[in-house]
Amino acid sequence: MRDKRGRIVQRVARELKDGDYVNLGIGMPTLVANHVPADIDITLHSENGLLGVGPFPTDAEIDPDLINAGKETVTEVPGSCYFSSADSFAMVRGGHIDLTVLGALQVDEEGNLANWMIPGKKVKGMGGAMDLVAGARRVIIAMEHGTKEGGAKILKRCTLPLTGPRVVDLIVTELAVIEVTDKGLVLKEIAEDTTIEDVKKHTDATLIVPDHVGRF
Amino acid sequence: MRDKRGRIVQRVARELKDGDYVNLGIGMPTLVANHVPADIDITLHSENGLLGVGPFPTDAEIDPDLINAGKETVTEVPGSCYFSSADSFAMVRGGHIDLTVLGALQVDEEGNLANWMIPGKKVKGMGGAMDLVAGARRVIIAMEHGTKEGGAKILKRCTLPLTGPRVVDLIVTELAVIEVTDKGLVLKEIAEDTTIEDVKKHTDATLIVPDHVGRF
Amino acid sequence: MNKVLQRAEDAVALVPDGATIMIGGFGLCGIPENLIDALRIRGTKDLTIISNNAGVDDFGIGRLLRARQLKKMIASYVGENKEFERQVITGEIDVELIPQGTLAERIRAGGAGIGGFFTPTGFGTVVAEGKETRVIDGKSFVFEQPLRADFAFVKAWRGDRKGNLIYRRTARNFNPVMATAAKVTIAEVEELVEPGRLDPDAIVTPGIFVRHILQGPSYEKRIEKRTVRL
Amino acid sequence: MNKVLQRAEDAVALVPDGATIMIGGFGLCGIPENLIDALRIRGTKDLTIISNNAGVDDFGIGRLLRARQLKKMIASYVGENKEFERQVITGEIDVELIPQGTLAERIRAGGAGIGGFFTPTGFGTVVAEGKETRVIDGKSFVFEQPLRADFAFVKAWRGDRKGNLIYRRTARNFNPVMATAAKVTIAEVEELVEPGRLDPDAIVTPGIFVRHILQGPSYEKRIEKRTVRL
Repeated sequence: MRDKRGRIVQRVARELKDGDYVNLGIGMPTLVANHVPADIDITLHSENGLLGVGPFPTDAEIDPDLINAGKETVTEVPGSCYFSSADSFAMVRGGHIDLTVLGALQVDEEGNLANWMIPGKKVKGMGGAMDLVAGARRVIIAMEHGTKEGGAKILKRCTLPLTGPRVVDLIVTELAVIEVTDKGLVLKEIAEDTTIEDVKKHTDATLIVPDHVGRF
Repeated sequence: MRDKRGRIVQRVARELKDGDYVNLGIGMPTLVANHVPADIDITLHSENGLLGVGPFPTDAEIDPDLINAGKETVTEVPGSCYFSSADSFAMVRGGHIDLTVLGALQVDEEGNLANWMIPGKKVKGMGGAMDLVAGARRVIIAMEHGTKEGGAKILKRCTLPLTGPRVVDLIVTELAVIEVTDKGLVLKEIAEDTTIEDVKKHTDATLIVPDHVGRF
Repeated sequence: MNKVLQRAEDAVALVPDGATIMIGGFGLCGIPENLIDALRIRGTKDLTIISNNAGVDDFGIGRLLRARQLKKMIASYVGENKEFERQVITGEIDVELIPQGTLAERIRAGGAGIGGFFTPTGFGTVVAEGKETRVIDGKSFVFEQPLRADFAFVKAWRGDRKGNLIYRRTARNFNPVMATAAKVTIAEVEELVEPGRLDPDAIVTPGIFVRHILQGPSYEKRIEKRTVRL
Repeated sequence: MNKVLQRAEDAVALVPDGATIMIGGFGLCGIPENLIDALRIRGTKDLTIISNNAGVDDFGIGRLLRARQLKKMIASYVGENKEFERQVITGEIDVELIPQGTLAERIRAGGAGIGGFFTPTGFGTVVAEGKETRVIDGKSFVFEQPLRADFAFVKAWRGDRKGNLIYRRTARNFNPVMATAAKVTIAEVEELVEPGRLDPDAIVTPGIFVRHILQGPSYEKRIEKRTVRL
């Protein structure tokens, strides 16, 4: 099996459309930027106040005044612009971001998302996650299908505190691509080296399996 | 008797304090700018998006992109800046303007102000007047004491539609300087060529006359 | 993704009869002259226009009024236009007057995804009639709703192909906030440049808000009140 | 009216024990280093700090934490600071976590005279607990209140003697909005210039919001996560 994360972010990258304004969450979602199809042009938003995030800098290019929302040093692309946190989240909340890709602890049949805290563990804060899921036009979850301990992350109902209710549009894991619909979770595609049964086995939520399920 | 308007705006100018950010309404209030005491520095706000309004331009300086809220061509002073209407009124509403000077149709004992419409006459709109009276820290009314027809403008109770309730702090006319207090209208000063009785005669509102009434 | 249109005619061809359009400008300063004129030539009807003012009789929105293309005008001050007055009196046009700061803030709320807000402006006046009011920390406020439109026509000084805009002097006014609050924002600029040419720290309207951009062929920039000193 | 202060010490001398201070910055980027350090040296106590993050253990707000100068922290994310965690667990410090966009918008409302607003952020989560909610046009919103402070410490790139500020790259972040929402805003800049030297169309924070301004003697600009490509 290929590297799980590589497979996930490559599949997510195929959801990008020419002209999209995209916010990539911290961690695995950030890697989606490395797989943007060559024939399309997207603009990356960083909620700390930048539209037009470029690749990481070379040593010579490092600028302490230029970081992304993960606090990593980055560069800007030509035609980028900067704005305040208030303007940045006005942009997010106002529905101007076409797509955000985020990680998750749990997602459920209603599209509820939990990705900011585990009760009993230390509370770090939600940062901009609640704003992004409430505001972005489309929310894609990029995550490994199960927990490190082998448990399910795609549940009938989230048990952790929510980041937002009914906010997820699509879930991409190393095993499957699952769409959140009014009727429930629809299995759109499975990985080339797995089976529908295998995906179901690793999923607590009920999956609706249409006649045609694609492969990726 | 000196020119009424000149007397009014000169007296209003004495209310300015060093460092004040001031919005001058259209018409007579604009003339206050010509009488700023030499030893103080104030900054003029124009609600269409300029802090640092300068004098009218010379013919050579005229710039169609540079006007005041009265739509007159103006200039900028060094250290001025421009901003959007949304940011401009955030500034006004947020209490950042120290002082606004406005004209009035009627003012009353509670400090209610009517200066934007006369029922039955054509309705032009309130522009920024309602925002200014609701937001500026101090509202001074600069107006002639009575109507052209000889009627009173300082009333027990406004009869015209209000621009704002309990918003006026000080009224300056060619006859008197009147402070609006919780107890009512207090006569602070009278013009050098009038009497308290004369002011009372031209005022429908009850005036509280303290032991000492100044002259201007 | 190409945002650049060659002509204002191409832009206004997107606007159907009955559309709601925000139009930037304060008086005649900073108005999208070319888009307004193209709209007049095309003859699009039954428009609802949201703009701080209504132009003068023979320039700006006044030209659309004279051609009877408006159904409704939402503005803060409309005093400079006789044809407008006539159409209000005869009932040909609806008018809604909103305090200038509330107009700007309602548009900002529309663009920023705010469901509504409490403002002190207009409390105790006709503006508050029929609206929810609330006392917060001893001060009285009126509830106001967000305002959005199908289209926004904005005018900037310089823009790039990605839709980033900068404005000049008080020609900025309502343009940046309107750019955020429409389904389709169309910007006209005096100079269209390549991405990277504008200082990224000085851009006022990020390109994300602009769907189409065009360079206006010419600008009259008419002055409403020419006031000079000697 | 002279807004210029010579030293950060003069600025922090204005701040009494128990004050509420907004501090600009995102992570360690764009923080008012000199004002924070002067505050630490002065030893002002029982502070409530409103800032997106809490610094790291030995830089930024982390230094105030280590010196036990904070009573309460209002932030959106505080994950990078072990001393902060320890003080939360022992109850030495109160913490209030707010979604980043709601934090920014509450501060904006504080500066803009808005009495409160409805946001979709946090609806259906713990953030909405105990708050008014409302369905507007079929969408659910939470009511949020404005946020103000006694002081705002902001960091800009360049500023003039009138208090006008411009920022550099993502060091802008919370600085402009915080500058609007405090009784007394103190700005530190890398370069202080004469009025007229900054492009008036490019100024981000108008001087009206800034009571005092000073040029910081030096900036470390520590990098939190140095990430490079080969």
